[in-house]
Amino acid sequence: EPEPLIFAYSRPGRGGMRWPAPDVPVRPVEERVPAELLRRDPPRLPEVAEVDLVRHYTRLSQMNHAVDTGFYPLGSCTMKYNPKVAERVAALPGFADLHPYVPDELAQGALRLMYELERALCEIGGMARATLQPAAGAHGELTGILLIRAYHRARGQGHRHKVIVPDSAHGTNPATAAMAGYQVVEVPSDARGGVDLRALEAVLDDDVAALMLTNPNTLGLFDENIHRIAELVHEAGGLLYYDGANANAILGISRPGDMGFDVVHFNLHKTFATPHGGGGPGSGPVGVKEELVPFLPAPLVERDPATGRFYLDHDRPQAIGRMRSFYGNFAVLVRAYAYIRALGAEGLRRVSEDAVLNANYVMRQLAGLYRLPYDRTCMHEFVLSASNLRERTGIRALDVAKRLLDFGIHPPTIYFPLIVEEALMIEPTETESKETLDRFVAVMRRIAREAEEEPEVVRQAPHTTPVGRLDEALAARRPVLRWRPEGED
Amino acid sequence: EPEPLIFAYSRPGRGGMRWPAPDVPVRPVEERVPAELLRRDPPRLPEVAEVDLVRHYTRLSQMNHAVDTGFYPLGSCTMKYNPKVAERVAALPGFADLHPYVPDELAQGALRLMYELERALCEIGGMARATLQPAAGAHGELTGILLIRAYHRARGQGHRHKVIVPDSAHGTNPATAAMAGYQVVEVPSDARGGVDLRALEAVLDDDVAALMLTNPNTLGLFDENIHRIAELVHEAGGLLYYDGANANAILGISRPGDMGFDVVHFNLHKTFATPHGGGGPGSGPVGVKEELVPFLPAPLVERDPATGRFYLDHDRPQAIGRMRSFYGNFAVLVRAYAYIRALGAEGLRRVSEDAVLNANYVMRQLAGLYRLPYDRTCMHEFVLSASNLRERTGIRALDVAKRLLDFGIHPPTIYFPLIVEEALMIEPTETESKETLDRFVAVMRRIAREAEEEPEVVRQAPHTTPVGRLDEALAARRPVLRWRPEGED
Amino acid sequence: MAIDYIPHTDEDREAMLAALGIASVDELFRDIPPELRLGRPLDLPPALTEPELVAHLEALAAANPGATKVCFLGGGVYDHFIPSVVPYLAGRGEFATAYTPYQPEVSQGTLRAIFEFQTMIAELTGLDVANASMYDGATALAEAAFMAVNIARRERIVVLGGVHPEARQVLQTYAAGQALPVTVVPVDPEQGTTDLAALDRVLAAGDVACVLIQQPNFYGCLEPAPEIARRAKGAGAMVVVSADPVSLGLLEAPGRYGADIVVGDGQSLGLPMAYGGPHFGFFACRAEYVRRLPGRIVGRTVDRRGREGYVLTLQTREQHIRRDRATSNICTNHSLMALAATIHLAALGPRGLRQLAELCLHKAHYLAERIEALPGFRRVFRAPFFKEFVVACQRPGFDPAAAALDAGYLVGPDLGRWEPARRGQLLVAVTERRTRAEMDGLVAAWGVRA
Amino acid sequence: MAIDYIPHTDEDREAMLAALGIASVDELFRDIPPELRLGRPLDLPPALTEPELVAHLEALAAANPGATKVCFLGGGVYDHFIPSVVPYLAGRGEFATAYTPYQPEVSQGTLRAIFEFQTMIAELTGLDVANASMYDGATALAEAAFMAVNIARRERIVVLGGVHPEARQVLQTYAAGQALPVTVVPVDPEQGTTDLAALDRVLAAGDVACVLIQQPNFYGCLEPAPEIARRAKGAGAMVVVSADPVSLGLLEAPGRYGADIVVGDGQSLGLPMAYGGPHFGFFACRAEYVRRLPGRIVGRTVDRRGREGYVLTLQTREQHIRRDRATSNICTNHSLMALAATIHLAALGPRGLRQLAELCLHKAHYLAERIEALPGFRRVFRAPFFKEFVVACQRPGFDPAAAALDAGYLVGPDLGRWEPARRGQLLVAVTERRTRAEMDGLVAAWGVRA
Repeated sequence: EPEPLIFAYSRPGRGGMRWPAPDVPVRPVEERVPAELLRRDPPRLPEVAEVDLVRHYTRLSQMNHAVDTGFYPLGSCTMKYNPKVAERVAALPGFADLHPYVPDELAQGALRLMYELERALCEIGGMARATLQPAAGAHGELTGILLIRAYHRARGQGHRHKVIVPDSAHGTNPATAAMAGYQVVEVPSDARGGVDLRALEAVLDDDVAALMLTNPNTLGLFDENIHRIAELVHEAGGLLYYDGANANAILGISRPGDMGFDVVHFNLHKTFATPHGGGGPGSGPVGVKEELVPFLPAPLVERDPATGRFYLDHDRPQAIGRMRSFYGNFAVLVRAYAYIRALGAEGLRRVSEDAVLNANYVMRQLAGLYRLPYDRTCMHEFVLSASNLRERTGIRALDVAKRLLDFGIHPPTIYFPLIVEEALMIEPTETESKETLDRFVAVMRRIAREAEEEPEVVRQAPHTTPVGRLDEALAARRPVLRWRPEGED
Repeated sequence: EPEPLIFAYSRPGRGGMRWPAPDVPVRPVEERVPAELLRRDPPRLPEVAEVDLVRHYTRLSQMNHAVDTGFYPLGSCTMKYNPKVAERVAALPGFADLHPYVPDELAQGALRLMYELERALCEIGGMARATLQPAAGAHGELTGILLIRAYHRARGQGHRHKVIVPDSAHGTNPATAAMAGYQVVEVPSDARGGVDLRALEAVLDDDVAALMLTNPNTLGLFDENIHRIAELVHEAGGLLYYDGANANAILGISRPGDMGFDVVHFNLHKTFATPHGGGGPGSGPVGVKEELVPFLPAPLVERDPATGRFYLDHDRPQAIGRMRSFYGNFAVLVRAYAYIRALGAEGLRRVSEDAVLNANYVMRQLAGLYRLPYDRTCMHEFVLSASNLRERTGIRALDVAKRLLDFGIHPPTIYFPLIVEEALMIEPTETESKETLDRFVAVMRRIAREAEEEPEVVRQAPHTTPVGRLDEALAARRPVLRWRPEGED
Repeated sequence: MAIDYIPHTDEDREAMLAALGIASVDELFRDIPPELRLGRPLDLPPALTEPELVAHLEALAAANPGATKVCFLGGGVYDHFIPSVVPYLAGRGEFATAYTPYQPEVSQGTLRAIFEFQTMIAELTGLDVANASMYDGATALAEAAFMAVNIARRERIVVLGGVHPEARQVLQTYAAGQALPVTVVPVDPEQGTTDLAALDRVLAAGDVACVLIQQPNFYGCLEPAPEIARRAKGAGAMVVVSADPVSLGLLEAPGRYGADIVVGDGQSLGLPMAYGGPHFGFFACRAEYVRRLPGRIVGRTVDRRGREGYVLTLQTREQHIRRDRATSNICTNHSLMALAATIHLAALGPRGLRQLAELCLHKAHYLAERIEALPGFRRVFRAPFFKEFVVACQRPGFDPAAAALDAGYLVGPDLGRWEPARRGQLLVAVTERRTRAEMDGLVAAWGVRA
Repeated sequence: MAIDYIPHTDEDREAMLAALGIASVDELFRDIPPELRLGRPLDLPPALTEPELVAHLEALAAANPGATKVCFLGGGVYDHFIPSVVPYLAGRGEFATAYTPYQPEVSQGTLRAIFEFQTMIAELTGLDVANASMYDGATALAEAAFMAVNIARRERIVVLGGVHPEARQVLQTYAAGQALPVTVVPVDPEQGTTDLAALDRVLAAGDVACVLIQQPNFYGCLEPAPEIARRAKGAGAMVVVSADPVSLGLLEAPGRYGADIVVGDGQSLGLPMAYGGPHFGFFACRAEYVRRLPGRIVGRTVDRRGREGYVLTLQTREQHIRRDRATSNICTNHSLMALAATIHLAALGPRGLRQLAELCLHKAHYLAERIEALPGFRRVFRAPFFKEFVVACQRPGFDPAAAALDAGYLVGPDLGRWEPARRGQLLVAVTERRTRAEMDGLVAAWGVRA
């Protein structure tokens, strides 16, 4: 029996945190709060004992696949091992118990950490300055596009209303551009998986504000023409935005700033090993070239050269404005800072080298079994297609993914990028051993064989998970989005 | 596939903690250590990466049943819920980072905690003073018996060489007495499950040092004759030792000291909710009546009445000596202290009331299905016998236990106490909800039915665990007690 | 390097290179034009071993003495007690190191917890549905405004002056992207709540998509939110309320007085202050708007054998499907924080939450009354308040924040940070953690020395 | 009461009482004679809610300033670095809240980890088998003496003067129970190691069951353990070595120089000092003695399908089977601590352990040399040492422990605690955590002020 919801353990009058009795005089709440504002019915939160609460969430946790339980080659997400030391230091009371409005003088350690992290990220990205405020990659994208908008406006180029994205782009790129009020123009990929230069030239005009690009791109391929692309976009008066989702391939090897990018976001939860939390928190700092620094959101952390003291500088008149409250996901920043300090320059380079080595190692061995749409050296990830399998056996990428679950392996990203049919996007990361990779290859081989010999085993997969294959269509057709007490449904 | 041993992840040269480079001048170790003392071959510890280490122990943990994952009615072990707040406070650096030889002045918080805990335990047990030194229940027993020995010796009664234990006693009781150099004399139980008074009288003589008793006893029954028993033993010049394993039944309700016991040990990991740790650490403080206080091991925590300062008093000339290094399992003491402070007098009494209520509630419902050898009101636990089942179906207590595993329930203690054949010793504890108890009863009913209708299902159980029923005989016959590299076995 | 978290031995690497038929990993980077290769080591501080790293971070943490002071700071982040079960359970690796539950069969832990979260948020807010979380209260409010604009098919966003100034800044930043007009309705300077007449004037134009209310507002005051909602509705505007979730133990669920969307910041629900993050935003709305919701949503379904299971659903709203037509660009949200809040709310239960809210109320009023009795001190606004209020001191030459700090107490922030005219006016927040002794201590620090 | 951890509602209780056909829970206590019922509430301090409890314990913890000083204290407990993975993993509820793995099918986590532990201890000690842990090093040593007495069929236990005085006290306490004679062999006052001539005299009687050696010994000195073992063996005595496990990264495995039993205290392997416990004792021996081992042992077997599995084994040695004929009365051991040490050793690996041992050695020698150069200070013993040594100061009126403490350093313990003649002689322990700056600071605190 899969674990039920917490509400199954609830009984009226059971459990509930007890608080100390008031140590001050108490007057009826009605004297403090106007009657119209007082709550009439209590929220139907669960009423559970601590023992049932602990068991419930312990059991729930055991229903998750996670980096801590097994291989997780989810392409584009960089599910690398998250060092436990980062959890330890992020939980230090000196960080955890710090209110964001504490005077700067009483938060010098936190400010120094942010200052040093910004410098490290700028060095890694080849950028001048960075904001740590964005809470996630997509939030960083929005920040970056608004920075680009502010830049153009400040130069009297406010009419530029187009943002170009390749057809292989992450969905967040076009969504971000639209959210920032831009019109999205898609350019196709060429036969080698890079931006089609001719198509790009064709759409570049005086209305273009920016090109958003991931490099290596979502096919895991480094766009060899990046320098030329940058020239073209810059010549047209546009800027280059770097989606840092794939930065795990290039640490210490190549820098977006040197490639010609003007704005870069980093996914600290990907590249810098902060845990993904079942869907967040992430952190998406955005670095910019010198010309865009004035537009970075306030506050930035500055250091007084005279006293060496750090302070939050709110005085940024040209800034685009705030992107969120306070200064960013500080506790995530702590983890990323710890990671960078643990590895240093040599370690970070080794990360990318081994991430790329692992990806190529796996790719080469699977290339015969699954279709390799772009047969090139890949970077930290690569994309296979199950289209050959589908044609021969009817088994789809989804089936392969579900079958992998039976072997304790999290499937790759599937059906993305959109330009590859039956895509399987595989990112092993550098924290996986050769044995783990070999086992993955063996399992992928086995599934390919099963597809031929016993396709139903694959089509009915998974067989060993707490629940079987779930009906996603039903969920969307008849949405049930919250629990209700029996009889109320 | 069940998770292999950590050695499966080991490769020469892999992983391994890195330490800072020495910040002092270094000379070859051969100049510091005589050659004969230097290690020749390194220990073959595993060489693993942090990611594999974390996955391995995470997966191992998931192979355990625990209080945090489900019902655990293991009789005599009091597997109650362990409050998480106790873990939080025990980990406070002010406790965790304290060296035992720190001057008393710098450990006043720790000393106060021990002082207050001793007072609370003495109040609960009806004792004068207590030592917190013993590391577990059996260690407390040994301490207590050595105290009794010292007491007799000091009174010129050193010839007393017998310790009486009932036939229902925990194995630790006779083992302890023997370890302390005593001859063990067993007395039978009477028809109501208590000590047979006549038999007791028969063995009481001038050689008796003590009677060791659990009350409620291992049948979960309160010995109504305890006052008379105490009289008899005392009249014979012996002392009464209270095995505190079952104290969860009597908190705030009845005190061993008032029953006539002279020495009491407490199992903090049972009665006071400190976690059992997969087999420890426990903690077994021992309380004594006034006459035995001089013999308690040094040091005790005392309070200077003039200054209010706490100190470790090592000056105890009549003490039996040390039972272990330092002052006890301090971090366990912190948890137990937190538990007692959280509950207070009313809460502790409620613990026992509900523990007894739960046991009786379950017992009454199972009484028809399984044989109830002593049909009386039970205390915090009770003993059933599967002998009726065995006679009819061949299904033994062991089979019932193994089948329970398939329902996510930890089996009761089985085949103990020895005086009940096919014993199932069930201790629900107070931290289980009525729903949990009802489900347990339903499962026990189902198993009884299965025993009749499909006995093979029960006999082949468990079916859903990471490994099936294990061959314990083989393990003992051909002991393999450590891993060895392949080829070396 | 000191730590690399990489399992490869040199032998492993050699074997893998051999399998690839190459001599060096450099060959794998052949697609990077040589002139784009860095060609030097990154200029970063030297790598640290784990003991060095811990020592370094402990030193940085110790350089934040603000973390050890008694905290009366407010303004959206509060020093509430966190039950021990919350970090223990939310910190389990299976929760923390999973990602967005794209594969539901091996993500039922996260999915069920988030479904519980959605339920609890719906209950708290009095609305029908909630999403799986947003970054924080401020971005949730901005997204709510976008959603309302899309639903109402009007452009003007009206935000009350009592909304946190940083949330208003975020709103302005977001709105500027789409060139949406934002109008701020002033606060009555005596009451500390919305100037209703001014609101009416704004609403009269008939172009208002939504009115954004914060309750309690930034000054701690209780807005006449039901009345504001009535007026907004009357003008055809949608009503968005940003609520302190702890206050909802005591205050009416906004859905019950007309709110169409309720958002807020979840830090008060079991999350450390952490210098401002990560916390999370919650986002609830009426059922009819569900397909306009930004972000992830978990729904119930069944597996092939009819067993109940949970999945991410209604994904056609989202960026990875709809791309430039998505309801938002949000992808990664703050799931782990939402999980922590779910555990927190389950630990408290309805009575625990109510008691918590009442404790805050009682303590805040005790302190407010004591401060008001101090010479030279006054409470700036007259409206009823919940756990936070604004004080000003007229005593010449006396700096109340500095005096408090000297005695070990943090108060603020100073409203002058956002409103220069209010320089010297201080927010004072009182959570259940503040003891009478601490409050009396603050009052003593602000007393007139004999 | 403030917290009860009990799920029952009043309705639950009523339903259960009704099922039992009784009106009150009091009726369930009818077997307790009225005169034995307490009849009053226990006299305990009032119950505390969780926030109060945390505040109270935090205050008690803060009242231990000894925990924040720089620690050069030794004598069996050491301030080593604990890798972050150790408490994280060992603290998982599935490990911490399980009990002794009586049901192996649902205890493979604990069982496999302990099997790994047994292997690692066997490797460290150079012996064949190890048990699942003991309470601490001192009780392990006493149990080892009992075991040796039983195997050797001789009664006299010989313990070297270099064994920790508290371990010797425990031994005396345990031995007194069975009236076993214990002879202490003195330490050479110059060398700080065993007086071998005295040892020979004791051994000459031919009645010695075992010789108990501590390596490094209590004074930090390296005993000529192989030589001692040779002499003991020559006299027909068994050899028991109590070893600092960290030292075994650098020092020869005792099993390689003749030890029959090796025990020790495991605190150095990833456990907090915790004011002395819980730590654990380890216990290893030669294969032929395995059926004499005290305590739990995990063994490998197979399930019905032939799959490898692990179980508690050789239980006929134990109290619950053999009762008064058991090898020991031990039941609950220190399994969770052994698990932590297993994770610690797996995290370190053989090279990490070696490096750790070398770091301790180098740092301790640096400090010893600097202290020896101080006017009035001397190192008391001449023998080689590992990470700990004894210093004495002849400077009149100067209290080195007090001077160190004034500067924030803890040194000791003072040997006078156990040997009055050595009052003022201080143990100084140097772990890898002590930095050169800290050591120089201690030296400065002991320098002669200008």
